[in-house]
Amino acid sequence: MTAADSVAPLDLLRTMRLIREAELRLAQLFADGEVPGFIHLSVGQEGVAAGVCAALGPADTLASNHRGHGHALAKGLDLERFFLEIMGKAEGMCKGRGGSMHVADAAVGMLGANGIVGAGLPIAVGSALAHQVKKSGAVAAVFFGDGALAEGVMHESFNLASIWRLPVLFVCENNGWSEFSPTARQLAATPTALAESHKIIARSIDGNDVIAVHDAARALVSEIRSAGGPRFLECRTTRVRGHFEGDPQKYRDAVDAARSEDDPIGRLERRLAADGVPAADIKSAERDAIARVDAAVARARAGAAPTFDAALRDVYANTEARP
Amino acid sequence: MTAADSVAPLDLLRTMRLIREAELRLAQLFADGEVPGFIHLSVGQEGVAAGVCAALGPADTLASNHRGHGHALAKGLDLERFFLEIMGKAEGMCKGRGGSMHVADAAVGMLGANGIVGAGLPIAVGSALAHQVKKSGAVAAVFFGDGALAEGVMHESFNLASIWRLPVLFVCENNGWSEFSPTARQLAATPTALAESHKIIARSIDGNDVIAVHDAARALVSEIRSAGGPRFLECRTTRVRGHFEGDPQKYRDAVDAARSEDDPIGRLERRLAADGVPAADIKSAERDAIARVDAAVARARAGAAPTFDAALRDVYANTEARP
Amino acid sequence: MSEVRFGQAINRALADAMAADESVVLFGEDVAAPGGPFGVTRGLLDRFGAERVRDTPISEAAIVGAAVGAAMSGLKPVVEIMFMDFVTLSMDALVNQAAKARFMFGGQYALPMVVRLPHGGGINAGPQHSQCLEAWLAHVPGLKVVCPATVADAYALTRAAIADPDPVIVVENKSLYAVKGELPESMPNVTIGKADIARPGRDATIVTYGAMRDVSLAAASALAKDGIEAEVVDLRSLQPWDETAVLASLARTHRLVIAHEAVEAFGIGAEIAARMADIGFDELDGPIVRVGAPFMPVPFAKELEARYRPDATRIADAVRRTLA
Amino acid sequence: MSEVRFGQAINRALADAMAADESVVLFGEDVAAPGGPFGVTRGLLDRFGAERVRDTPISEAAIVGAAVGAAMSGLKPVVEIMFMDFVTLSMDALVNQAAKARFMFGGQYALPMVVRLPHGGGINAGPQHSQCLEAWLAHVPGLKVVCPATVADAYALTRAAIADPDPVIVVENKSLYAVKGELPESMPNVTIGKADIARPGRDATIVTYGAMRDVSLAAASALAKDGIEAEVVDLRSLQPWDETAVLASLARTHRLVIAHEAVEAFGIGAEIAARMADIGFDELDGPIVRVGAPFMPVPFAKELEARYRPDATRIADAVRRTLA
Ligand SMILES: Cc1ncc(C[n+]2csc(CCOP(=O)(O)OP(=O)(O)O)c2C)c(N)n1
Ligand SMILES: Cc1ncc(C[n+]2csc(CCOP(=O)(O)OP(=O)(O)O)c2C)c(N)n1
Ligand SMILES: [Mg+2]
Ligand SMILES: [Mg+2]
Repeated sequence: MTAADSVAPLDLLRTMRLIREAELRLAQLFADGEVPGFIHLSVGQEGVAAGVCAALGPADTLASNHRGHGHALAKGLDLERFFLEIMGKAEGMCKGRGGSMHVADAAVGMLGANGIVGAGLPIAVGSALAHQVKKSGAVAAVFFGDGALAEGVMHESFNLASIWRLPVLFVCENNGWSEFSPTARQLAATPTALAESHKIIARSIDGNDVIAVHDAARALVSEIRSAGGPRFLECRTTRVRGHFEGDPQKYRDAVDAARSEDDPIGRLERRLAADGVPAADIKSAERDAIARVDAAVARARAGAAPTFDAALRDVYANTEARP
Repeated sequence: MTAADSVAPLDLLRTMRLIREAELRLAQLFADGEVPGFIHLSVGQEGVAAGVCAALGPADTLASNHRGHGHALAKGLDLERFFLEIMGKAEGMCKGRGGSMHVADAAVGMLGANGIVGAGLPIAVGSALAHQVKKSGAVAAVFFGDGALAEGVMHESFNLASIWRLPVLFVCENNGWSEFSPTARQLAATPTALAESHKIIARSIDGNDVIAVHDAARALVSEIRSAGGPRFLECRTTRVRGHFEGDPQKYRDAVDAARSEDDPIGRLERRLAADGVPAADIKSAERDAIARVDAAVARARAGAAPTFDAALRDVYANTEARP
Repeated sequence: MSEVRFGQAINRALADAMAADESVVLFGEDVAAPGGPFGVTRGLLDRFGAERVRDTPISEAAIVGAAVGAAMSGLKPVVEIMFMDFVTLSMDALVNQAAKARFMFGGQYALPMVVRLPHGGGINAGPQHSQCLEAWLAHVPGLKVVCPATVADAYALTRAAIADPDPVIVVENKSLYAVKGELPESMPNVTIGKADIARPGRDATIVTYGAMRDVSLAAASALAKDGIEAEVVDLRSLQPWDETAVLASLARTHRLVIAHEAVEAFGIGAEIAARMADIGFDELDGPIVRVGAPFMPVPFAKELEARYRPDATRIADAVRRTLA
Repeated sequence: MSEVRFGQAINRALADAMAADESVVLFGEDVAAPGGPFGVTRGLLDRFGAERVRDTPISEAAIVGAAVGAAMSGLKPVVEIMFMDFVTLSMDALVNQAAKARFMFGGQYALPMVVRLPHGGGINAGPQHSQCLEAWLAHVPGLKVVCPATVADAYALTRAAIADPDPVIVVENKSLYAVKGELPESMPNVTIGKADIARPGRDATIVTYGAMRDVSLAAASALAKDGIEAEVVDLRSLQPWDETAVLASLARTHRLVIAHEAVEAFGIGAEIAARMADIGFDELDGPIVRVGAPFMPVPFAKELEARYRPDATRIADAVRRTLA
């Protein structure tokens, strides 16, 4: 796949469904005490992950944030090792040391989810620097939320990417919330105004329209590859669930979260149906996703706990474990 | 003095002359080994300090940066204690513990020069928060360079000031240089675009025209007091000397630094002469400044060295000195 | 006397300080309308209003930087950094500004500000949400660092921190927030820098703080069954720390163990040990043994984190080792 | 063998590493066209070109953050933070990202990156341009920290740091840049983590590093006049540090002094002392004495700074005290 090719809408649906089913299962596993720590779900935001990642090639790199399940799966992270990781097992992508907030996969250029708001931005900038220096033609992308725009390192990263004309795609998932506070009360600027102040070409789109996301991302990635320099894409989207699982969302109007007409999956399904795609094909995306998730969860449940000594040995590359 | 009153041009000249003579003397003292450490002079930039500080009242606070001599003197810092400090004496403003980069005077609301690029911005924001909470009607101002615009904390400070509508005047002294590198190669944005992206009303003016600076600062300060919220003022100016004293400036075109028609002092003097101000009055500003500097330096030279035990006692307010 | 949770005790201390002094203001991420990520600031916005209790953007550098400016201009700001791991983003304001302003400006400015830093593991929050970095802050002249371990101290040390004219870091162990304990109706004033003998004993001294106080007490109970009477000294304040109390205890027991949740290497325990190996050398009848986290990031998986955090067995074993 | 300055030795190490490996790139404030604030990177832009040697904006967080991303994507970045005091602005990238990436991602990623941090006083640069904060970094699992004291080590440790697959901090004492010394034509490979016996002796061990190596040697010379033979151990690497070498020296001398320029309390010396008070307890015949800066910010005035920095007299007195 080269990034310029458009991915078929049915494939985008399959990706979104996989993310959705994986996360809904995680919600259940979390409620049942099978997932330690805390998890942030991207239910309602799958269109962004699916649309953007389908515009990236295997050599392109991706940095993510705390709400990174969808980004990771869309970039191609193995589903079984995804569940193994989040359930804290030895065969997890990160050997059970990171969990939900740190899923990563070097094999598919996934540089990691990240527990520090904003931290993915300079990492993507550095990755883009590597692509530029090595003249690999690859692009680095980074997902971050609207809340992350308040962090100073966002500014430094935009500036550095702009002056060095680095091949980086900044993707802001604007869901209107920073944890329990509406971002409107936290940010004076609009996302695109910030990017544009740094002379970064910026677009803002409906992030719940996966086709629109995909088209915009493809166009921007191809501009980055041909013309050079960073691009910025704001995807307006909806955080359907709480900030993390277990968040009672008392601060939030029930209506806001539940506008089902915004659901990127439902929207694409309706569109496919209207375009004459057979109902069975549409339905199979869901069925297949559930089957894959079932299998992955079964495998993950059977996974062994990590061992402490193995963990100690991975603090450094080549030194002995220390007591 | 209320900030709304305009300060007489001759007084602006006197302030600029005082800064100029004080700094030229510091250059000499530094070359002679009488000033320890390193010093950053604002020769050529005096119009900014004089024009802005004349628009502030005694209750207004001011945060500054590494190139802060002019800001401090314009805000009213005692000249003798200024020299005592920079020469490292016990009776210095800061008892010889800070030196050139840390001149401060609580009595005149001068919150300190600062050795950390960008650090003055959130300090001014916090000071403005205090003014707002205490409904004192005071304004906090902060001087910083064009290079400081690259720091993340600038962004965070602009945003916080904007959403909380804090009474703060951001003054960017744009001299085109960050140490030994032209800022044009370091910053994608223009200063005003950055401020405006945060919905901060911004102006850019000729910083070497002290009357223009003063008028703009007065207008902005009065807007802050009446309408609330931050304002941003870019003053385009000229760093005549090296980044610090002793900098051979090999990186820099000799012509660039020496355009004497830019000199804010010369410009004001010519204007005053054209306006019919007697030559003797104009000349007296220089003469008086030199006399004051002579006296201050003599006093500072005679100052005693600080004692170590006194320093140890000031690490905390109320604890015993520790060994 | 009432039974409250550790987090509620901090809440009460904040409320009482704000009621007593108008210049106390509160800001941080989600501390106002949402009542704080751990509920510690619940109700304060309603009670004290939007001028004094504010939600901030996700801007850790500006939060602490603004606290510095506010403290220099007449307020007593109490700010929260949601997890101590994120103080990595505030270090300039804390270390180069807050810590140095009094000294560097010749004593002209007081910096009465408080930074609350929830630290520690135990909730499988992983490598970037569990760290104990207090040793960094204790190394910085100009900062004070306290770490309450009991409900009463949570109240008292928070009040003391706010009343203090210098910048004080209040380190709060997240795993303690829900712990219940007695809060006396009227609290004695606590002086920052005084340790508490949590349990007297004659055979060995365990110096500890924060969440490891209870774990050390459990270790002491276990040791008592074998006839070993360990004295548990809860430091309460890490900078300054109560050298006199530790030395006095050592002079009674002649054996020293230091336990904390932070990484052992270059942690708080290193300083205690080093100081006692100097001024307390003649009192020592056995090696100084430290118990802390191993030299690795805090791991996520339940089994890993459980093994990572010091427990009563490891502390008891350490006591046995120094007695051997 | 040639005589070069300490700063030039680092320059040569950078140049040799860049010539040997195309993936080594350099960036930082004023490191390219201006050749570095202390001239350490002079000539490298001309030799290796603008792709690999870059001036950055004043953005310490992004500099180290970008180094992390670059290291994860196939480069070996060497970045400079102009004064160690400014690393306060880079701590998230260093501590939460660089240090943890290998571990936290299950060993999938290597982080071959180097951060150069000039530290220390002696030039009256004042409280915000003189700090020695290496103890913070040594406390962070996943980081390595080296600190050369000689011209040869400046070269060798810089090369070793660049060759290392993990993030390495190179701490460079500013007051050493101009010091001259011998640089062997071909340098032996230096392993990070090995100390150097700078002077053998049988009566007491002085453990030190960086600029205090020469000061400790001066103290040893002074002591020798009184018949006291002090062994000077230059750690060279602070994380990991050479416990074996220090313990072996202690086993020969039975007296231990630790000297560094950083603030004594919670400094590097605390860990050395603590560890020796445990595993070396039976070897100790006297108190462990530390010599470091007092608990105050680095003061500006000449007289204050001179008194602030440890000198040979204080180190010699410490040796006498532990022998008393
Ligand atoms: C540096 C830092 N500060 C604060 C937090 C706590 N936190 C986690 S997510 C979050 C809100 C992020 O909002 P946004 O970037 O919009 O992402 P969203 O959760 O909406 O997807 C906050 C404040 C953090 N993880 N890191
Ligand atoms: C955080 C930080 N980074 C780097 C430096 C070193 N430094 C001192 S001044 C300066 C350039 C500042 O440029 P600008 O803000 O434009 O001010 P100017 O010197 O031009 O007045 C730099 C990089 C510093 N003091 N603090
Ligand atoms: Mg959001
Ligand atoms: Mg400038």
